Amino acid sequence: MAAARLIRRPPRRARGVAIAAAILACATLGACTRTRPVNAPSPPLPASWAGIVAAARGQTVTIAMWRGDPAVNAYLQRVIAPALQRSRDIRLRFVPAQGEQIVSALMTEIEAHRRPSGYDIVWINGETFYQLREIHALFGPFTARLPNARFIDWRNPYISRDFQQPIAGYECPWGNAQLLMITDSRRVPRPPTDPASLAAWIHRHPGRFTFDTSFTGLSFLKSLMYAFAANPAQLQGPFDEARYLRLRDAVFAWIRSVRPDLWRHGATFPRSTAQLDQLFADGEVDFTMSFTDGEVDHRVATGAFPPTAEGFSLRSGMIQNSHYLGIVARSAHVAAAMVVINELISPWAQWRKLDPAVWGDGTVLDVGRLPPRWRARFAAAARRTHAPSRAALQAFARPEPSASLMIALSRDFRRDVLEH
Amino acid sequence: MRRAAGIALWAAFLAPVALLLGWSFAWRWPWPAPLPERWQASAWTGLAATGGLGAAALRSLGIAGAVALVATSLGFVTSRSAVEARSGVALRWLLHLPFALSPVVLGVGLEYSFLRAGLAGHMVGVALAQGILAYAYAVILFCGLWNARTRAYLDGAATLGATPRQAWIRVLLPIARPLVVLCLVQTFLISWFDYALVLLIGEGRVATLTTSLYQFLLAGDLRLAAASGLILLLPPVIALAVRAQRRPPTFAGEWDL
Amino acid sequence: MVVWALVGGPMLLGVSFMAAYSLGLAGLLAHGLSFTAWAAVLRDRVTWISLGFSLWVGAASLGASIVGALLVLALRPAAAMAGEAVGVTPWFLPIAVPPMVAGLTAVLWLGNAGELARWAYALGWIRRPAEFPSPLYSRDGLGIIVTQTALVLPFLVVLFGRLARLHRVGELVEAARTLGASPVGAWRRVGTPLVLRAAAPTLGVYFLALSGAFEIPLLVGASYPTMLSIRVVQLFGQFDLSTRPQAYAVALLYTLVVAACSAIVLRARPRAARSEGA
Amino acid sequence: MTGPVSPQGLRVTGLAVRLGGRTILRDVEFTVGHRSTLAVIGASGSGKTSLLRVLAGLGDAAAGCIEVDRRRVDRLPAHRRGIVYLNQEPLLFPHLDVRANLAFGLRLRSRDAARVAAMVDPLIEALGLQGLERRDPLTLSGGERQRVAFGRALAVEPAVLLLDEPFASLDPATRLAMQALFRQVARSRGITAIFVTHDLKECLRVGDQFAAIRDGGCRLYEDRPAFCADPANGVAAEVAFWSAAADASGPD
Repeated sequence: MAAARLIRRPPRRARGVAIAAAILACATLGACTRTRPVNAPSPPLPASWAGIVAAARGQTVTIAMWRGDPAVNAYLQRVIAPALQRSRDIRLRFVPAQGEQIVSALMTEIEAHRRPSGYDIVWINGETFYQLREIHALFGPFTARLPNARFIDWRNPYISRDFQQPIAGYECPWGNAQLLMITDSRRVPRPPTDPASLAAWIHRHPGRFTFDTSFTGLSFLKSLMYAFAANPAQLQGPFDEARYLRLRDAVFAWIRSVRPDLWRHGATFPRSTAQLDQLFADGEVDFTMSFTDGEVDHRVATGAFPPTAEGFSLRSGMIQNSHYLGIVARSAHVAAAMVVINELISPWAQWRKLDPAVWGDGTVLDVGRLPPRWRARFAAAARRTHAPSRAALQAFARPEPSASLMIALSRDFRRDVLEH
Repeated sequence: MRRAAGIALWAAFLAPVALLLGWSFAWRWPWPAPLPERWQASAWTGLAATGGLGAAALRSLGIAGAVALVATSLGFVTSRSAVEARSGVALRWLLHLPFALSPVVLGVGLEYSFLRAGLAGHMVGVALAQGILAYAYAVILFCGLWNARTRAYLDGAATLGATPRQAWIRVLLPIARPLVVLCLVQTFLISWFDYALVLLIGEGRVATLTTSLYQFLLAGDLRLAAASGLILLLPPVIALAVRAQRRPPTFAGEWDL
Repeated sequence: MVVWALVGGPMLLGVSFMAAYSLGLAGLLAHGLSFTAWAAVLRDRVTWISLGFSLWVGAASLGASIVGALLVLALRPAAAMAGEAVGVTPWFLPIAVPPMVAGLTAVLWLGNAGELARWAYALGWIRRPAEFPSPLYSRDGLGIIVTQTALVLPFLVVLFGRLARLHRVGELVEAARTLGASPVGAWRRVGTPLVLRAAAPTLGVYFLALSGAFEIPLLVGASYPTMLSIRVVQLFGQFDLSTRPQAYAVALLYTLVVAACSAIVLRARPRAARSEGA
Repeated sequence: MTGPVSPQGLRVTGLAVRLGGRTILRDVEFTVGHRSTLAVIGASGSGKTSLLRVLAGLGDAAAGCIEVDRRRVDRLPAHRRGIVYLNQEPLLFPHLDVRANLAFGLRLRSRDAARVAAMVDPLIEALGLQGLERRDPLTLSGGERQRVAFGRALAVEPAVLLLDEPFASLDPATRLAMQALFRQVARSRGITAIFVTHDLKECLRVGDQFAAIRDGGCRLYEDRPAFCADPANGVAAEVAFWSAAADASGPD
């Protein structure tokens, strides 16, 4: 993969050839210096947690995150931010950026020798984590120092491994979610639950199904790969090119078979989940998807989805993954970032997040380890009514394949499907 | 007949605005209802609470105001040398390049230098990047001012005893006033409308109205998007209403070497 | 000279950086001079399709706007040329619409579940959103073209009206009529060429600007083919980091194309005005 | 009415005029007497305008010396020469009304309102501009505009007034009236002027002294008969035309 090449040194010979061009580039920009990974935080981190909390006071922490979900925005802005300011005297600032944009932005920062970084915390997972590690953009390991990390369910492979990679303390689990299909039970009373019946449904109802080309849509394709795999283990462990190609071709063949009967004859796909949600809400298509399995309830409550909207899972398996918080290596507010992350994995914050009326995001905590008071609260947490329970969905959960697979699938989908 | 055509024309231009208004006050507007299911003002009341749209509007206003003032005054002062430049055609080409070039491509090129200069992610950096466009526009616009007639006015003032300073203040500025107002409005709008440069140079950390609107669209909230779209329409419509805009913005047409 | 430095300086910096990055001389991916990114970009048919698509969308948007504006001018010459009551004429309103809002409005109006589709449903013309012939998200770029035309056509009406007044097109058309030209013939042989010639450089720059549009294609364009500006952003934001130099290569390629095109467009000066008294 | 301390008028010696990198006039020599008008005739493109612009300081002389009342002015910027240049087109400032246009030069010198009025009012009367004081220049007729421009120049009491075909765009009757007005005002106010025209009759009507610009040079005549005697100026041809026109056969 490309990122693996990042750290290699350039051959000297090529430099000599490049003299003319280099004068232009280097003289005007000074851009030719390569980065050396710098991982020591500045200012240096206090030794004790109390010291870290003290150092964090009065700071502003910038979080780069996907802003595509109003529920998430509201949770952070109206629940978390005021609480943090009150209890820890830390202000939060949110910068909209998705995974690949975060990588791009931090990469540009390193190239331009910007220090401190403009970002402190990044909301990431999977291939973004992998790439940020490759360019040494993340600070760590740090999770062991967070007091609330002791509650995290480290034994759960869906939490302790991110796209098959050990997180090694370089990112902290924040939430856990499973891909969910959503339909309107009034329009589709008995939704199809595997690729074959889905294809049959699509052929019977031309123009009523599509998926988006963003992260969620790719996760749908990965779920299909599981459906075509002889056993789930084929998609686990390190990236295996031959297996990938076989499953990829199976998925692409499935897409080609249904494509003429997709929304707009498969000539185009929605760019984002929001666009797909809108198509669903407008009744243009009968399905949408969400990577937050508690989202349906929230959407119904806000009036975006009809009250008859229902979430369901393909029985052939759906991707479950966790999302994480990382700290930028060049951040000037490492201590404050650690305090913020520690708060975000506190029982209180995780419990609030669980409520479908707030966000509906699964917790990363091991409820059994919590103090009894919190155990009771988690047990009594509001249940969702428009999607199966988490326990019911768990049977269909499949772990994320490797980050390299995601990168390859994204590239190949664009090249072999979208651009045809 | 004439009247009917006029009304139809107005309707055609105002209908989109009406639609935005409708969406901003809708609670749910599912297919195929021609009107929203229920009305509510929560998009508007919620604007202040979520996403800090008020702050974004102020930021847009501040950036656009600064861009307009600096670009217009600088363009006014330097445009004469542009007209008199020997390399007139090449300069004309250069000045039009930022417009012909996609703002995205411009931003992609500028991003690195701005980051190095510590300007990325700040309002100042965004304003400077937009300022390049706005300044080029101002120079192009004011080049139209330096025609033989304007020069004859200045010559006339000089032979009547006006010092160069007096000639500028008492003759040139009053003559150029409509053009200056037009330039202020247009350079303001260049900044006010801009999305790509805010996105790339602001690195998402400078939230203006356009980036907020796009965030609402990404979040799938058409109601908030419609509301912020209406706010975005406000200043240019006001500018039109006060008839500051006597002339349409032209690019090459204004050049008068 | 100030003007050169203020505009040319940043442009030069930008171009140098794009060149350096795409040639492997700058950035984290730099391994010394290499043409792999350029080779990949130049060999990639999507690059050329995107370039062609950009130019097509620009040309079609502008072409439709020109035809429409000329028709308006020919049909309502007096109103278009009066130009005085500028603030109250609705032709100016679209000038006040940012592209982002135009894209949003297009979605709300012209989408398959947009307002027009709802009316069509109410009239019993269609039963489902899919039956509405929406121009949005289509591969021929029709949605982009329609939206851009809605923005540009009114502007061209105003521009043409002003140029027509400046060059006394009304009187010249009348002169042509007295020489025996039919109303259509007078406009075709006299009015149209005069206005178009006067507007040529502006139209040229407009063509390039429309070809480089970003927000409207982002909101109403198909996922493929895309405008080149979106292609650049796509290459940046791909999960595969190795496409970054390619993104810069495409951006630079586009810059060069636009620079060359605008040099050609601007060589044709508008007819130079009053001569300096001798 | 007014006059500098040691009046001598305008003296030009060895003047060369360049335009666009080409010398279009060389060795220009003449003196315009105090309170007299030099009428200069020349065809279009002969360099008349360029000569006047150089005298006014709006263009640079390639060589030579310009003196006004014994004071050398060719190194001074236009606004300090005391020479007013009156364009062929009466360029009234569009943002000022008639009265403000007339007072423009005086206001520059920050005279108080009473003194400005004392100088402008007689001008309004002398030029017959009563009732037009508050008018927008764009609403005036060509003759009225030219009178305002003339008045605006006179208001600053210039040492030398340069007139560049000021009446060329007026209709014949207005033109005749303006020529008479110029004569009268120039006499009564004692103005030193150069009046450039391509019209022979206008030249003879307004001038006290005469010159012709031709073939890259400027020729000054001793007096009116000498000017008329030079066949290049076309007086003889004019006379021949009129006598033929009176004949039964007509000219040609």
